Amino acid sequence: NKSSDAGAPSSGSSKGKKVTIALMPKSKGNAYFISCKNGADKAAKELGVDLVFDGPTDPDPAKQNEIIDNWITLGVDGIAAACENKEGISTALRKAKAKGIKVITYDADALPDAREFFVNQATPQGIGFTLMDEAGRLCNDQGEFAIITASLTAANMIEWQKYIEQRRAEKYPNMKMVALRPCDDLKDKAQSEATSLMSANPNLKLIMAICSPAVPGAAEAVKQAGKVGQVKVIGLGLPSENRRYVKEGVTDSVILWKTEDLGYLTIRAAKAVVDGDLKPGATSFNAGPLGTIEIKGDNILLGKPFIFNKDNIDQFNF
Amino acid sequence: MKYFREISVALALLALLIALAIVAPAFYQPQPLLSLATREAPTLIVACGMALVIICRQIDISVASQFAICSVCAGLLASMKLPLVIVLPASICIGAILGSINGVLIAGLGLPSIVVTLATMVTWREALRWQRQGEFVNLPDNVQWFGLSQSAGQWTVIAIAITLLLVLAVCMNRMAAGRFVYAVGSDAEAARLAGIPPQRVTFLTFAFMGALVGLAAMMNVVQSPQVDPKSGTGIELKTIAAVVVGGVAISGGRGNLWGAFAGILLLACISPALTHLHIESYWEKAIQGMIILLAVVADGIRTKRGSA
Amino acid sequence: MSAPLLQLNSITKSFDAVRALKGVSFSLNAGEVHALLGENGAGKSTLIKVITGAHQSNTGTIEINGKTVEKLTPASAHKLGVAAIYQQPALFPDLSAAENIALGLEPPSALRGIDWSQRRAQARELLKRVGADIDPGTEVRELSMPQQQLVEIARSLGKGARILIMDEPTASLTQKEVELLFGVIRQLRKDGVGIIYISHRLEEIFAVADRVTVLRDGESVGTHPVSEIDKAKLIRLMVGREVAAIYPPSQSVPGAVVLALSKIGCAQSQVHDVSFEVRAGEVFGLAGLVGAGRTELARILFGITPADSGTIQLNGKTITIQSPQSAIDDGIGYVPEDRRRHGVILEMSVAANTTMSIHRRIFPGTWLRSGAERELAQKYIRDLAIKTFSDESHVNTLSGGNQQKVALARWLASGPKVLILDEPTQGVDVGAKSEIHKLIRNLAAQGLAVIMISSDLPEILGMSDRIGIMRAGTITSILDGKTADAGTVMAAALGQTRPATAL
Amino acid sequence: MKNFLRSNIAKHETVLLAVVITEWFYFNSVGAHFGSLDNTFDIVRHSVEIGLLALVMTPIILTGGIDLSVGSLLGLCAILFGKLWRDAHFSPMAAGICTLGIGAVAGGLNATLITWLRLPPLIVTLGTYSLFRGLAEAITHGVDTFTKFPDSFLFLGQERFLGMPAQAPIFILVAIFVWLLVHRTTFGRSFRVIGFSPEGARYAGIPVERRIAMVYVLAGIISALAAIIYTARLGQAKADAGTGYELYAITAVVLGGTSIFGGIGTVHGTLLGVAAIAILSNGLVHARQPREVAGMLTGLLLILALCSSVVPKLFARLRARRQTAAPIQAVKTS
Ligand SMILES: Nc1ncnc2c1ncn2[C@@H]1O[C@H](COP(=O)(O)OP(=O)(O)OP(=O)(O)O)[C@@H](O)[C@H]1O
Ligand SMILES: Nc1ncnc2c1ncn2[C@@H]1O[C@H](COP(=O)(O)OP(=O)(O)OP(=O)(O)O)[C@@H](O)[C@H]1O
Ligand SMILES: [Mg+2]
Ligand SMILES: [Mg+2]
Repeated sequence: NKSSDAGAPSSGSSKGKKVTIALMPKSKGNAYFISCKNGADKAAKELGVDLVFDGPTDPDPAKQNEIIDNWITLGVDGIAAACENKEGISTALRKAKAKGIKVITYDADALPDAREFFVNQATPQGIGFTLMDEAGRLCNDQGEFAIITASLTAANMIEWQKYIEQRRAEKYPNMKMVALRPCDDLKDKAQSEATSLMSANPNLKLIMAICSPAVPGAAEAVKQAGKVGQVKVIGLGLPSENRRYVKEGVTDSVILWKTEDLGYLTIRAAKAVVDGDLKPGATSFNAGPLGTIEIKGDNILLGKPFIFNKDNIDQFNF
Repeated sequence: MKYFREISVALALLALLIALAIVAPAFYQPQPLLSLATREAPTLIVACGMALVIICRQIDISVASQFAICSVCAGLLASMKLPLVIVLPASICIGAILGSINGVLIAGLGLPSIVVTLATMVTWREALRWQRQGEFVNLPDNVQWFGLSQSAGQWTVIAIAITLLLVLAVCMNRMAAGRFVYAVGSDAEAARLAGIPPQRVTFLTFAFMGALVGLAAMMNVVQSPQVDPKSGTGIELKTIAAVVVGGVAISGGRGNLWGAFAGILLLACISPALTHLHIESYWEKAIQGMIILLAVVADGIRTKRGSA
Repeated sequence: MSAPLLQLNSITKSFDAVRALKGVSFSLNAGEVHALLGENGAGKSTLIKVITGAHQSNTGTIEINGKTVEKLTPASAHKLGVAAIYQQPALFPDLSAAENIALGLEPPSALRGIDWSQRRAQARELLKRVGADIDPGTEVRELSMPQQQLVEIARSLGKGARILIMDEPTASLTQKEVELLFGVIRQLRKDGVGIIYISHRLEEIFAVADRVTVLRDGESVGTHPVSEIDKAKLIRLMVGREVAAIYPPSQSVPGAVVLALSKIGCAQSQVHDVSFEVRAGEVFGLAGLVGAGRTELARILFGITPADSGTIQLNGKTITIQSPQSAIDDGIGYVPEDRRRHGVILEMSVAANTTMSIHRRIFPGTWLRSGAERELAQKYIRDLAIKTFSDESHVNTLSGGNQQKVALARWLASGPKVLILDEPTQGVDVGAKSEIHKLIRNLAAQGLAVIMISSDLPEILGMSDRIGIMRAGTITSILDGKTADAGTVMAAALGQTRPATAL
Repeated sequence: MKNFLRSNIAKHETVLLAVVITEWFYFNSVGAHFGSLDNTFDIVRHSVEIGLLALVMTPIILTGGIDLSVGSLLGLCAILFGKLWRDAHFSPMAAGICTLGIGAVAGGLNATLITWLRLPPLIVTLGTYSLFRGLAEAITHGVDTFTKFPDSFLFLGQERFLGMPAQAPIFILVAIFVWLLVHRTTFGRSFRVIGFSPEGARYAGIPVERRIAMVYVLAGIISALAAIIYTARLGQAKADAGTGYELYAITAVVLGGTSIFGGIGTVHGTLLGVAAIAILSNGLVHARQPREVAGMLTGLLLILALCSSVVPKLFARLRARRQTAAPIQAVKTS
């Protein structure tokens, strides 16, 4: 997969030549985006697209801006970006649009006027509601829960929290969120945080980990505290990192979409936009093996969040 | 008072613990405390090394990158089904090699440690990211807790860290090698003239620091069935802060491991204490900063009063 | 006679462009004190650093006990029985005196235990031998310069060396300690130890040395038994010319009182109730034993540790000196005792050092003007005969004495009304010393009030119009410079009523 | 003589200049659009904030100090700027001026602790590094983001002025100011003196405390300025702004030849250091190398730059060794 990191540049963007599409993760070295990239690689191969994959090594809106600017001068044909921060990146994306580069976003959106489409794996609302529904189901709308997040400043997590709270207030008023702790996107820190959350809140029923390293971290903490079953763990994460805990019954469910499909769909959509096959106003889009995908407004909908549990987790290998 | 700093940190810790006992007695439960101690044991090991390095009038900010590399390498070796008796020394060796690279650049070429380790920190970190792309390493079952039961494993980790602390603390005071570190940190040229080779001492200090990081990484790896390639992030600032709060002078030659130990305990307790006191987590960094500043300011005011 | 203890053959040593030693040969026999003499920058310290392995010579051979040694390092020299007191104390400031002594004595093997009580006992015994009243547990950073020097001497004695090198051990010692040291040296000589002794104080050479070798510009200009040579000849050998009467006579008539202290004290520096006056055109000498508080008093007057009681009057006006800046503004200059740490900035040029205290005057509007600066520096290089490659050379390329002249130039450039000189000729060779003395006289003649702190008794007696004697943090008596003699000064310094006879 | 001095002083900077030029030509040959004016301006635009921090870090390191808190302070200033504008309804101009004042106060906190209590800068600023970032998070609860700034303000970060990126003239002015301060005034001279020997500086009558305070307050003000420019460039202010920037700045300064021990170093060296890193990071995108490689190469470049200063010494030592090996020959030539 390194070849596409450093693939030979294709000069010129005229039709007929190989199309170059640049794909930006929020940060590199994150298993989630690596998995997206695997899907993207597959699509790129099928479509004969030259894929550039690059992003900041740590989530940093300023660095994202810088890389977009670089791509503009590099003269790519299309950009697909997962935005760390709505406002921060939109300026750069608008500039790209003005230069005739087709821009779409995936995973986390920019401002609507800065891109053509957003490949929406699941709306923040969908994620927030699903998480809370799952929590409510596991706890029977009863008791305390805590959230472990990546950092207090991560934009999409802030958004999810908003919907989690909204759903709680609406449907699960008997549940109480007792704490929100950041884990700096580190599994080890999540483990420590979960440990002290449990001892500080003896009535804790459930830990909701909303960044991917936090789910196995929290699960390990619960396991070590000997509170399996007593404190439930749910979260957003990759099946591969959580398989062990889900099968052991420590983690009850992991919520995610099929990340490879997200990457795949993103590249498919980007290519279609670049080729002019996908235009604003379209209501559906043929994504090859993924079938026909619904488009709502300017959101290309991948589908609902997927709930991985004991029964189905073995079917997924990402 | 010779041990003012150590005592004042210990008192601050005591104050925190008493406050917790009154406001949040739930803090004192054996299992979570054991967990906390186990989680902080690797940090303590690194802090011991950091204390040595700072006493030697150097600094090492590359420990987090070394920690991550050792963790991942140990994880990969373990997942190749190698037994722990090989993996553990291997991890220590890898750490020692990384430390030696710092040592060669710093002691051999006489380059400033803060810059050298800044450079190696960036280089190792990015190289590891490039190679691993953030992927977790899954370990075979017999690695966690050395294949022992959980509580036996936890006690082993704690025992190793505490033993190391005790042995090192005694060595630093009672063994010539330890005094050499103080001597070199106090005045390298005077050491040279006294027949102590400052370059060798500095080199060995860094190599030893690396070995300790390797050991610490291993102590962390055995605590869970997966290795996060970002393990150890931030450990350099935490240990430097702890060591300095504990009274080791950044200008070298002064301080001891007991202070560093007290410093680590204090910093390690902050985060769980906030959770127990139900203080919102967005205050955490600010409080940490305040504690570092208060510790050094208290000391500063004391020395100022003493000299004015 | 058997082979000499130490034999150096045509040693050369260069530092980049500077050729410090140009083929020096030297020998040392057992049971002899061999003095090494020479102007500042002659290469004495460099030569002994070659012997101790601190520097590697470029060419030449070193024989110790008749055997040629290759690649001498401090550790291997130590093993061969070489011990040294360096000109700049090479101590560990953060460690206790006892440990400082022990680290120099114990074998440099890293894997051995440490016996702290044995260390302390050993230190106590050695310190007693050199007459130092220092608690072995004290950290060296808390000790004054002379006390550090004593620790260093104690350490070198403990080594039981066959070859003992002392590079200006007495530079900051008082007469009493010097005498004690000489007693120790004589005892060592009797025990068959070979001693290389470096000093700028010629009387000392005649007091202890058997042979003397004179270095000039990195070359040996002859070795003579002390009994066959006199002061005048030595001086001629060193400077290559005759040197005029050592202490120029006082020419000026003291004028109005410039500086008047009354009951000055500072708790922190343990100075109390100091009262005296200094007149324009007067040289006021400050004598005392080690730790009497002379430097501390100077630091009070210069605002480094401001006074917390008493009043200071300058030209009749009461002033408060809160910082060195305010002292400078009031026209007080201070040439400190520790020139490498305080007197000059070693890594900066002679020119920059010269103008360092008069930034505001020479660089109006804070803009640097290198023309004006270099002109001023050139003037002082000429006036003080500073031996330097250029005014842009870094001060650390100069020898000790020339560094001292740069320190002096800085304060002369500031045009002070009161100039405090702390050990102004410490480690300065005779030639330069007499130039500095002449300079002090000239300054006084121009109406400057000079306070001169010195541990060199002849200097105090020869230069001072009046002599203040300090003991235990205060001035105990003030003597007239013309009538005072060594005996009365020492007696006052020791707190005795009758004249001491030790001199 | 003059030549000798000039070549000696210029050495590190010349080597670095050669590195920058080599980088430029290499990337220009690899990436078709690398050398374009647009790309050049992009490089400038994206390195202004780190460049500003590196500029003020130079006098700090010259005094033998260090400031780890500049990145955190940037974050704190950014959100305070946003708060002043959005919640206190200040005009961007007024908010900006207040922010500069806040920067000065924060720098003053560092300065007070360092000079009044004589604490080591590394430790003080390690504390304020946590404190400033912590305050930024506490004030915004980590969540609050300030956006929708007026276009007139965003102009500063996103548009062109006088044909160049609008922030460039500010950067140039600050660069000239710092250069003059360090190289042409007695202040710069005293920074060096303090760097070489703070005790010696005191004995020379240099107001050591005031000078040290000055560099840290200056760092605070310029960090605030960088925060404003950062906000204008991104169009948003958030508590995580400027994370890690202190290390970039220190890297650039040291790469530029400033000794971490103080006393030695130049402002133009720092500018070259900033350029070397910025061009590397930009050029590697054009060479289609992943971002990690840029980080690795920066680290290696830093080590190489450090080594370059000791290589001549090593050669000299080797030569000396060869001389001792052949003593007779050496005696003849001397
Ligand atoms: N480390 C060094 N680097 C460069 N030059 C040096 C160094 N050490 C000494 N020198 C030069 O070597 C020469 C001899 O210096 P040295 O210190 O041996 O003189 P000295 O006889 O001990 O003088 P003093 O009586 O002033 O101590 C001087 O010109 C000095 O400038
Ligand atoms: N840095 C220091 N810390 C603590 N005490 C000190 C320090 N320097 C000096 N003292 C103490 O202050 C007293 C006065 O010392 P000071 O150096 O002023 O003596 P002095 O008369 O100037 O001696 P000399 O001129 O011979 O060096 C001594 O008792 C000394 O031990
Ligand atoms: Mg000398
Ligand atoms: Mg004195």
